[in-house]
Amino acid sequence: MTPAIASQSSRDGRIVLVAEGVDKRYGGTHALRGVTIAFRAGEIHAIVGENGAGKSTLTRVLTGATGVDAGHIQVDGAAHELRTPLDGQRLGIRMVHQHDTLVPNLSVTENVLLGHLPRAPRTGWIDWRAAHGLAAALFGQLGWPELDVRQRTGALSAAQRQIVEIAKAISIEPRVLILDEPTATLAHQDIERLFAFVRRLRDRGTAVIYISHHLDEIFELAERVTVLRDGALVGTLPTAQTDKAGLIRMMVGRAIEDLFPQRAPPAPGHRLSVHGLARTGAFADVSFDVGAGEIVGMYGLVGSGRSEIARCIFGADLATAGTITWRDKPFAARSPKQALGEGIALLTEDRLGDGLVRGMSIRDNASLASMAAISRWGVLRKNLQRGRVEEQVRRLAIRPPDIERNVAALSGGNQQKVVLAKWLLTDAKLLILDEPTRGVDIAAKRDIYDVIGRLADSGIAVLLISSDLPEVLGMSDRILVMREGRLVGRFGRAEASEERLLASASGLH
Amino acid sequence: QQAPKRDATIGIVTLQMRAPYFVAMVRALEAEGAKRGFKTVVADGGGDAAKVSSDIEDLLARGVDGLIMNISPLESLPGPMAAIKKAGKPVVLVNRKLTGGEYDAWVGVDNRVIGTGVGEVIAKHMGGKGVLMMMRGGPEDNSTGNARRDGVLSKVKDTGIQLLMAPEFGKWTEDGGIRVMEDMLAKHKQINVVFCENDSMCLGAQKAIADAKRTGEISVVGFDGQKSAIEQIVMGTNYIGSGQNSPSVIARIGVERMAALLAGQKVEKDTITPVVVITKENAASLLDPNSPF
Amino acid sequence: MTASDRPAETAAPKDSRALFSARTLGIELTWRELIPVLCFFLLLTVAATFTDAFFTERNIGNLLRQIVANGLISLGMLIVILTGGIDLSVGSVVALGGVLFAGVADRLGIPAALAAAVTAGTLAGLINGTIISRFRLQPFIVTLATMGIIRGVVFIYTESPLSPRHESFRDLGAALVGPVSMGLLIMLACYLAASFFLNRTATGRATVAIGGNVEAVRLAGVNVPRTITIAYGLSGMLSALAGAILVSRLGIAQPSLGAAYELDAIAACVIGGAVLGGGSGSVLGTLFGVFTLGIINNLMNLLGVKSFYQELVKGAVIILAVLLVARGRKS
Amino acid sequence: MTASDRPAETAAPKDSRALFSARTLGIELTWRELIPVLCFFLLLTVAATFTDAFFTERNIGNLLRQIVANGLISLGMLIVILTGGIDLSVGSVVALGGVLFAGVADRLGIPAALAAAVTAGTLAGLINGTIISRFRLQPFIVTLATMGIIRGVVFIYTESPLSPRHESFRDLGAALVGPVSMGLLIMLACYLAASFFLNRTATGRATVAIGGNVEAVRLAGVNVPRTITIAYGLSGMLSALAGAILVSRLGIAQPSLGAAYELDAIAACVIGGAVLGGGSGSVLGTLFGVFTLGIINNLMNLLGVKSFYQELVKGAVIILAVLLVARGRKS
Ligand SMILES: Nc1ncnc2c1ncn2[C@@H]1O[C@H](COP(=O)(O)OP(=O)(O)OP(=O)(O)O)[C@@H](O)[C@H]1O
Ligand SMILES: Nc1ncnc2c1ncn2[C@@H]1O[C@H](COP(=O)(O)OP(=O)(O)OP(=O)(O)O)[C@@H](O)[C@H]1O
Ligand SMILES: [Mg+2]
Ligand SMILES: [Mg+2]
Repeated sequence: MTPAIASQSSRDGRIVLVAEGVDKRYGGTHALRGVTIAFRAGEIHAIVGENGAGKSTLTRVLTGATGVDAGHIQVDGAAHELRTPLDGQRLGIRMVHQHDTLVPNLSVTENVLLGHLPRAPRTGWIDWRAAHGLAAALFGQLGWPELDVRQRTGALSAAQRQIVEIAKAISIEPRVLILDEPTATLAHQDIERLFAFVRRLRDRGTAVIYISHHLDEIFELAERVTVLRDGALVGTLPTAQTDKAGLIRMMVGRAIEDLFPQRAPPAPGHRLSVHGLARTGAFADVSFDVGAGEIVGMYGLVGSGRSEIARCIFGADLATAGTITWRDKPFAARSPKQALGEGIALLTEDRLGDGLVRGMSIRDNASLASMAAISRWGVLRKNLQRGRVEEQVRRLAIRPPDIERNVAALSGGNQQKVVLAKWLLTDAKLLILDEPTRGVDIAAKRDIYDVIGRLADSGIAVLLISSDLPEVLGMSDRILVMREGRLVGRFGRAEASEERLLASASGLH
Repeated sequence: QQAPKRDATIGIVTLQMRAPYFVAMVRALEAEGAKRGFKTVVADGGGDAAKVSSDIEDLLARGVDGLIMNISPLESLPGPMAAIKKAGKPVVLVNRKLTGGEYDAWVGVDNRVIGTGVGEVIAKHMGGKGVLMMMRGGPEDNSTGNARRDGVLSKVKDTGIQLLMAPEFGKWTEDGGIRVMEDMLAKHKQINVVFCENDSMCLGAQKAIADAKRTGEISVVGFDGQKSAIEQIVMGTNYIGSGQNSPSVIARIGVERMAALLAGQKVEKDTITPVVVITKENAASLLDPNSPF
Repeated sequence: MTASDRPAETAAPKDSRALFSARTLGIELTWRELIPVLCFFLLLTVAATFTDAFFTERNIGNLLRQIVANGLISLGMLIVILTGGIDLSVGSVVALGGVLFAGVADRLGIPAALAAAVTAGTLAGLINGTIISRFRLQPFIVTLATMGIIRGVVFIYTESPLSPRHESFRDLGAALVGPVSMGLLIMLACYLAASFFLNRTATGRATVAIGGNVEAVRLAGVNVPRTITIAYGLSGMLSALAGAILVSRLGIAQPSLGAAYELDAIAACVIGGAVLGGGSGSVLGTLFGVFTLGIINNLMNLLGVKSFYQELVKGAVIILAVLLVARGRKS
Repeated sequence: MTASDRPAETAAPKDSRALFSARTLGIELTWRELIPVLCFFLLLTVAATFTDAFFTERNIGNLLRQIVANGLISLGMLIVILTGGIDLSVGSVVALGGVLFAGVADRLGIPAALAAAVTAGTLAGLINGTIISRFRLQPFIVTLATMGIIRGVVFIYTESPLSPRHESFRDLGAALVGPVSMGLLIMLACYLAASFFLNRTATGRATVAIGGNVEAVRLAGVNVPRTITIAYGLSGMLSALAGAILVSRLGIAQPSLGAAYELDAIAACVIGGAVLGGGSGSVLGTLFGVFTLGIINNLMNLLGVKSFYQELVKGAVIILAVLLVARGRKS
């Protein structure tokens, strides 16, 4: 219950947590193959690997969320059998999950202190005043003092929810803190704040396990890095002794050059024109064009309103002002169905929330948005469907390549690829991609960039919304920058640079 | 009290409006009431004793001049009856008498006595041998059904007739009757007569027997004198009898009693309608094609 | 039963499991479907051991006729449950279909009567679906309300039982086609059709997907309100059909028919592996749920279990069944 | 109710409004609670306009007595709904409580009878909760099964109605304390206690949280099975208490008492803004849902709405009410 800052232990480098010879199978999938790895107090230890390499599975094993088939976990030199996440927590192993674990109908305070809300000493009743104070202090130490702890968690943005997750994990001083892709939904400045906090935690002696597909972050933050491939440990080494190319070679087994494809110049054709578009409370006065064969990047900090614009064009939400012209005709979609009918597709950013139907197969999920095209008189043509889905599975290297597999059993990155496959199968003429490579590994990213590039070359208009700066810079013909619901910058490919985009997005011209 | 008020309002409380018998009773009471110039308000208890109690309170609050209640198979209702007494309104019970007796008048059949009559018909038909199956309506606390069954039993006990009790309740409906009968037919090779605690179940049982092609060997006997049942008896099918529990007869006397009570007259407390056992001999004369029941 | 047990012999092996299933998963699904089947055979064995009367032609014939109504209602309920909904109004729609079938039969003949019943039931279902999907209200409360409304309408249509004199009135429910009843054949045809609908049509797949993640389905360009409305329409249609068959079998249409039928239908779906709230459930599983419930009732009568112990035993068997299904799912 | 309306700090952010609420929202919650209140006053106004008999002391007294049973059952149902569950066995538990209260009263006196009833009800609820939470079965099917089982037990206890002769047997339901009935006071006390439980105790907060995201609660180290079991235990306790009060009011304990009571209880919760599946619902809202339903019934009797139209009107009013609540929630 004591806030994280309270104790001040030193960085002694002692080994606190060891996974020894850990083996884990899910049915036919060998998710971990005899992995042995040690984590030290006061050290940030990164884990990298391709999608499905077993990173999340390893964290699940370390926290007790899943049992092991072979091998064991040692905490402070003693072997422990972790059966439930609670077992891990009691030993001080806390985790920030890749997905949301918040209770939407409760306040931030309650989510953070869930299970150990402060009670009034005599009565034993919950002391709400103390609780709010405690939570506020926690966010102060985290570096987010502005967050209102009395808000309902369900009303928070994805970024804010991520911060609450972190606050929850550290509400009890952790001995080991595991962060599974914590920056996927965070903006640039927020990442900086998070890093500052993680370093402080490390300095006080916490062992931090950090998982990310952003290799730059690994080199900025971690002292050591472990690479997993196909569930097996490739190696652990100090970050100072390697570089990005070296890590990629370890992860993928080969070098990846030319992450971004060479592109043909855009050809004239249909285009999307947006004029003075607005939606109350989200964005206002937004005007831009996307032409056939063009990739227009849209950059901005989290919450700048990019996703909202995409949803309005797609008819998922309704704009309150402005006009849209599409293929030389005025266009105002009132539903996604209508937009799809006009050849507009939107890949949304929240794959679990509104991307995938968990419980259904890759086949069903991938063809969900194109069922009309593969059915005759309302009856699905199964062979056609299988052929089309299998082609996408190959193209995007979805693993395992079994189209009858339930998407809930896929790793995060592979789930993202299934969502992408769904939209690629719609034969849209305008493809709006909102964070298309979130959680995707570098090799797969390259495949996806390749696909997007070829689509554009074939005359499709692409609006690429991303918080990944290199991605926006590498892929876009033109770049738009959003800040606080306004379009504040337009850059050509030549004039754009990381510094200029960042400055524009954060208002530091 | 004063002279009879011609525009008096009578509250009709019915335990439920789902079963045909109850609907017929309410309609008969309304018709009899209208004949005498009474206004009537109906409250439907939905089969729930507590709702009946609320209905009574509501009708009293509404200011009705008297209550006629058909709340069979409830056995007693001390709370609400006390409330009626406290409000000083006359209450006439039809069909079901309540134990405890704070009512002003009751009109109904004696289920046990009629059951005895029905039992005689059955005993005569069977000639002291064979298997008599009995189907109950349920639930266990339904004393109307129990009285009917006891009446029948009193005449077949100590004879050579074997008794066969259906384990499941027929729930007083045709579909319940057909289901229970089907299972009984599958299990039991010999059944000669089936007695059901009401005609609805019996009509269902008759269908099941016909489907099993055992109409020739099994006769059925019901209770209530439902129109469809009397028709069967008239036609001379294997439906050989029923006990009369006529809503129209009961309603006529019931409203008569209420009118007298409103006029301040003393009335007979308990009125048992004549015992009528319906068989082929008298069925034609008892058939009223316009009856809703 | 036998014919429809192995319908997909021609299709690829992976598909044959899924023809009757509402999900196209792998192992997990097979387990879910297998366990109810096992329960079912367990029950059969118990039946055969304890009473000779069970495996007689007559009794099996009864059983196959008794399950038809619940079979049809449960099928409609399953479709609704797959969307994440529930339909409490089925019992009232059974009565609606029943009284219309009986009411129209004498005047316009059996086909017209059946058409009237099914049309009215479908309409009632479509109204349910429209209210639920357009106003985004909770299915439980909406269908609870329409349960009362439809029942009121039925009683306003007729407050006393109808018994038509049309000579072939009882054919639909009672006539035999070869060894089985017409009603059973209709029911099995509906199961085949529903399984085809859920697995092979675009609307059917959308129905299943909605229960998993409605927002994803909406964003995929599916007309969600329309899909949900169709699901409730089908439920209404099947319930009214059940009502017509039931009334035909009884030869009389009581306006009070069908009370509490929704509970048995939901129980059949859940015993068959369906999850209330959507995202899981299969046609084949539901069929076995229906058989399981039918056999429990039949068996208790054959064994002569006393009436109030019947409720007790039935409750215990239901818990046991879902426990087995749940265990099966985990493994 | 007044003193506790404004505690210094509650679960809900910056507001004293939320004492009766099970959620810790801001504005949204207030709306949800306000709309039922508005519906309620609308109904009252209609009542007052159309009939003089409504606003009489006698009628208000009746109404306040009539709502007690559904009020208590709905409160228990709300707690269960908040966990994402449902309790269909309440009607049978009402009967259980009722027959035990009547059965024990003559032999051991009223306090012992009440204790027996409440203990048995609590036990029944705890068994429900244990089965549901330990085996992770769906609440709908488990409580559907125990509904039958408990009803069976009630009939085994007594096949025929019990009417005790104890002189103060009718006090619990009928005696007046000042202007209001004892039963109403008990009910209001339970509402206060429940609201306190849900907002100020760790178990209560866990109850609310489980309906929002059970996995998160589990990860937070809360004993989820225990919390769920307690919720069902409370539901059983309150239902048995309702049964005792009801039986005391009627003066007789029928073993068939309480059939279909679960539907009215669920309807009251939903009208009051609760969402089946958990995550939303409030004590104050439920209270108003209970009043709304009570007034609908009372009013239809006062207005003399014809019986079959009553079901129709009640259904329509329920849809209207949830529509209003849903509109309110959106704005
Ligand atoms: N519940 C499950 N059932 C079956 N297979 C699973 C399950 N969870 C994970 N897997 C499989 O285990 C393997 C490892 O998955 P894991 O989630 O650990 O990958 P990851 O390294 O975290 O990938 P990503 O970067 O995409 O998040 C994958 O092949 C995945 O499909
Ligand atoms: N779930 C939510 N509930 C309430 N407000 C939200 C939610 N998500 C975003 N917002 C708010 O809506 C506005 C626009 O957010 P939007 O998601 O469009 O931004 P974005 O630039 O796409 O950022 P992100 O990377 O978070 O998607 C912001 O003010 C944000 O705070
Ligand atoms: Mg992962
Ligand atoms: Mg976004």
